[in-house]
Amino acid sequence: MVQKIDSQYKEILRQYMQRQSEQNLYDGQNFSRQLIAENTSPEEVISMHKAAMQEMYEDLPDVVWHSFDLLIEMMISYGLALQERESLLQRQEELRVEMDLAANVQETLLKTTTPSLEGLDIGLLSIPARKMNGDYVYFVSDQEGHAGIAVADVIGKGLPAALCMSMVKFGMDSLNNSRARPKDVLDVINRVVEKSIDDSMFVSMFYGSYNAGEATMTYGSAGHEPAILYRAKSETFSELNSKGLLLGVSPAAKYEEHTVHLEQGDLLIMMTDGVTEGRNEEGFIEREVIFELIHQMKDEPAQVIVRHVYDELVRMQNAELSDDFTLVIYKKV
Amino acid sequence: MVQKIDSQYKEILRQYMQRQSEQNLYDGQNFSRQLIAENTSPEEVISMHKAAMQEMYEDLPDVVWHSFDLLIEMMISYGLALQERESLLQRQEELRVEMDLAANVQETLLKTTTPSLEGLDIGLLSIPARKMNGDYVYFVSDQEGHAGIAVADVIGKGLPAALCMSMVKFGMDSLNNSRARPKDVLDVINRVVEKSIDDSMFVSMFYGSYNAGEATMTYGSAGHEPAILYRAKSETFSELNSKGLLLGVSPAAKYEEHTVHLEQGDLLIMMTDGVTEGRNEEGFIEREVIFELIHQMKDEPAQVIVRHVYDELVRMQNAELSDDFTLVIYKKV
Amino acid sequence: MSNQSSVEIQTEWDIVAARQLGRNVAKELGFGTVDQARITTAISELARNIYLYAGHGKIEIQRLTNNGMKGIMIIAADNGPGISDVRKVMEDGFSTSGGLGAGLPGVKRLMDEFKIDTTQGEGTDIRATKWLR
Amino acid sequence: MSNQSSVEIQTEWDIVAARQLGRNVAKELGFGTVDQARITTAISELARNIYLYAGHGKIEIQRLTNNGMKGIMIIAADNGPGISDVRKVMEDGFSTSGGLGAGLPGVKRLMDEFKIDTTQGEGTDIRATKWLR
Ligand SMILES: [Mn+2]
Ligand SMILES: [Mn+2]
Ligand SMILES: [Mn+2]
Ligand SMILES: [Mn+2]
Repeated sequence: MVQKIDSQYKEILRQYMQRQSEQNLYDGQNFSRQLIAENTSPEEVISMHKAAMQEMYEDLPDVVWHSFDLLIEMMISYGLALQERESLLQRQEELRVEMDLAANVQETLLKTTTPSLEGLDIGLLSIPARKMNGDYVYFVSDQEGHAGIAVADVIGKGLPAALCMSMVKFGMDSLNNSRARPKDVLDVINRVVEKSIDDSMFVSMFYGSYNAGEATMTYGSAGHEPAILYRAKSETFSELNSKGLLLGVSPAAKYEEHTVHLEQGDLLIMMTDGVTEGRNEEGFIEREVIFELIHQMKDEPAQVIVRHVYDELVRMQNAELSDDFTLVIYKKV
Repeated sequence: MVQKIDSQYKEILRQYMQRQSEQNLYDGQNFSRQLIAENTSPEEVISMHKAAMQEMYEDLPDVVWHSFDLLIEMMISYGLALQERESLLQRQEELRVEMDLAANVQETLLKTTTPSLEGLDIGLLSIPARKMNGDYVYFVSDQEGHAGIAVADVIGKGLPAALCMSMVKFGMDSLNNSRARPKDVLDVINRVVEKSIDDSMFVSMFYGSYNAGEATMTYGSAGHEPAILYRAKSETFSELNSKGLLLGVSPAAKYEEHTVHLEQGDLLIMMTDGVTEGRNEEGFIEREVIFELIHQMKDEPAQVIVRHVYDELVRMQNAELSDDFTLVIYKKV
Repeated sequence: MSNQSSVEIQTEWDIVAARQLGRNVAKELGFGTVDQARITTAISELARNIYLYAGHGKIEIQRLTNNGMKGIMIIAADNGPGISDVRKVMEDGFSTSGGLGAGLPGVKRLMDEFKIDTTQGEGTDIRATKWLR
Repeated sequence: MSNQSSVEIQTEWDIVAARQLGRNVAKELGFGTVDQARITTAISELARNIYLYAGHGKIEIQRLTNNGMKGIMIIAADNGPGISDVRKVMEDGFSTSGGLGAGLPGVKRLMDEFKIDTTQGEGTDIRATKWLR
C-alpha cells in the first residue's frame, strides 16, 4: 500500500519534472486529496517527495536533502492539526446524531393535542430555528367546551431552552385543569419556574382559557408577546395587552386577566416574538405586514392562514429563521 | 509581519544548514507551532522555504525549484483541511458553551437533597461520562424516618437521555410519597415512561424504601443493576436481585419487592452499570475488584468509600469513563 | 473595468483547460505561486462541480480593477438542476468527508469573496473573487 | 528486554538534550526520518510539560523488545502537583488552542501506546511507546 503510494507519487513527480504542465499539477492535487482521505500526514508527503527526488537526482548537493529534513520537522505540527480535524469531524457527526435524537425525544415529550371545540377552528404551527424548539404550545381541555392554551417562549434558544420547557409542561400536567383561571395558572407556573431553574433563565407565557358555550376567551400574560384580536365586522386588528412579569423573575409576581367575546369571523391570534421580530435586509418586518398577510387569507381555514403567514415571512427573511416561530389562530365560525 | 516571519525562517534554515543540530530542529518545530497559531498554511511554509533556499543557494539546479512548486500544489488541500479544523474548533467551542448551560439547567432541574436518617450514613456520587448525565438519583423523605431512593439509568447517553430524565423526575414529584411501596412506584413510573417517550428509549430503575425505625430497606428493580449487600459480620458481599422489565417496555409489566434488615456496619450499595461495566486493557473490571475496593475502606464514612471506588476505577480505566457513573452507599451506623 | 475569457466545461479535460486559463491570468496579474495555486484549486473545484452535477456549463475568468486594486473573478455558471439545500453544501465536512475534495466551503476559503445564486431546475451561478495584495 | 538512559529536566536546554537522546535511540533502532521526528516531538512535549508545570523531573528512554518487535518507550516522570482533571487535558483543542503545542492528545497521536498515571500532590508518570514496523 505505502509502496504503491510512493511509486504513484514518483510517477507524478517525474512527469511534472519533464513537462511542468497544468495536467501534471491537476494530477498532483487530485492525488493529494486521496492522501488526505487516507490520513497521510504532510510530513509523510515531504518524506515521500524527498525519497523520490533522491532516487531521480541522487547527485544533488546535501543541502537539498537537509532542507527536506527541516521541512519534515516543520510539518509534524501540521500533521497533528490534521489528525485533530479528523477527530473533530467525527465528534461533530456524533453530536449531530445526538441532537437529532434529542429533538425527537423533545417532540414526543412535549406533544399536545389540539382540542375540538364547538364553533372554533384552530390553526397551529411551531417551527424551531435550530434543532430544538424553545417555544411551546400546551392544550388542556374537557368534554364541556372548556379549553386552556399556554403559549410559552424560553428566553434563550437550543438545548437549555428545551430542557426548561419540559418543566413548564410537567407544571401544567400537574395542574391538569381545563377550567383554571389564567391568573392562577401563571401564578403556579411562575413559582415552579422560579424554584427550579437557573437565575438567568426566564420564560414568557400567554395563557388563555376558552369557554365554547359563551364564545369567550379569558387571558393573561407573563411578559409575553401580546395576542391580537381581529374583528371581522370592523376589519380591524388590536392588541390584547395584559400586565405581568416574565415567569421566574420573582415569586411575588402578580398576573392580570381579561376577557373578550368572539363574534363570527373574528380571529384570536396568539404567537411568540419569533413571528413579529423577523428581519429582512431593511430591518424588522413591520407588524402591519403580518396583519396584511392574515387579512388576505381571513376567509380561509385557520390552518391555511397560519401556514400562509409562515411561508411568506420565511420568504421575506431569505429562508433564515433567527428565532423559533410559533403561531396559533382561533377562528370563530 | 510576513517579512518578519520570512526572515525568522531564513535564520532557522541557515543555522540548520550549518549545524544540523537538535537545537535547530527544536527551534524549527517551535516556530512551526507559532505559524499554525497564526494560521499560516502549509503551502505558505513550503513557499517560504523555497524562497529562503533560493536566496541562500541560487545556483542549485532548476529541478529543485520545480520540485518545491509541485509540493506547494500538493499542500493546498492540506491547507484547506487546516482551515476546516479552525472552524470546527470554533463550532465545538460554541457547542461546549451551550452544553455547559444545558448541563447547569439539568442539574438545577434534577437536584435532590440527600436525607438525614437516624442510624444511616449516606454516600453519593454521580458523574456523567460526557456533559449531560443520563443517570439519576432521586430522594423523597419525611420527618418520621421514611425515605425513598430512586436510582435510574436511561439506556442511551447525552442529550436525549437527559431529556428523558426530566420526565422521571416529574413523575416522582407527582407521586410525592416517602412511604410509597417500590412495586407501586415502579408501576407508576413505568406507565409515565411508556406513554411519553420514544419507543426506542428505556429506563432502568432501582427503587428502595428505607425505614429508619426498623433499619429495613424494601426494594424493587426495573431491569436495573442489582444492589449489593455487604454484611459486616461475615464480611461477605451478595447481590440483591429483584425481577422486573425495564421501564417503558410494556404497560403491563409487574414488579417484585423484597426487604432486607441492616445490622451495624452493613453496607447497602446501589449503582448503575457505569460502575460495574468499566473496562481496562484486559477487559471488564471484575466485580470482585470493586468489592475489594469497598472492603478496604469499609470503616470510613460512606462518602469516603464512594469517592475511593470512583477514583480507583477511573485510574484503572486510564481516566476514561465510557458510561455515566452513579454509586450510592447506605452505611448502617 | 473587466476583461474576460472562458472555457466550456463538458469533459474532465476541460477542467484542466479552465485551470490553465486561470493560472495564466493570475500569473499575468502578478499573483505569487501560492495564490496561483489557490486560485487554480478554486477553479478546479467549481469546474468539477459543473462536470459532476450539471453535466456542462462554463467557467469565465475576469480581470478586475477597482480603485487601483487588481483582482481576478471566477464565474461558474450552469443550467443544471440547482442546489436544493445551500446551507447544507456550505457546511464543513459535508462534502469533504464524502471525498469530493474541498467543496464549496473550500472555494470560499481559497478566495476573498464568494457569492452563490441557485434556483432549482434552472441552474447555478457562483462568483468567487481574489484581490491582489 | 529493555535498556534505558535518561535526562533530568530542569531548564529549557534539557528539553533539547532529551530530544537528542530520543532521536539517537530511535535512529539506532531503525526508525525512519518521519518517525524519528514524531518520537522527538513527543519527547519535546512531555519534557516541556515537566519544565512548565512540575519544575523538574526526568525523561527516560527505553529500548523495548517484545516477540521480536523492537520499540521505544518514553517515560516522563515528575513529582509535581499532578493533573487535576486528566479527562480535560486529554480533550482536543484544550491545550492546542491555548498555544501550548500538541499537548498530551498530540503525544498520544504521535505514539502507538500511551498511559498516564497522576496523583494530585504526588506527581505524574506518563509512558508512551512506539513500535518499529
Ligand atoms: Mn425562545
Ligand atoms: Mn422567541
Ligand atoms: Mn445511561
Ligand atoms: Mn449506564
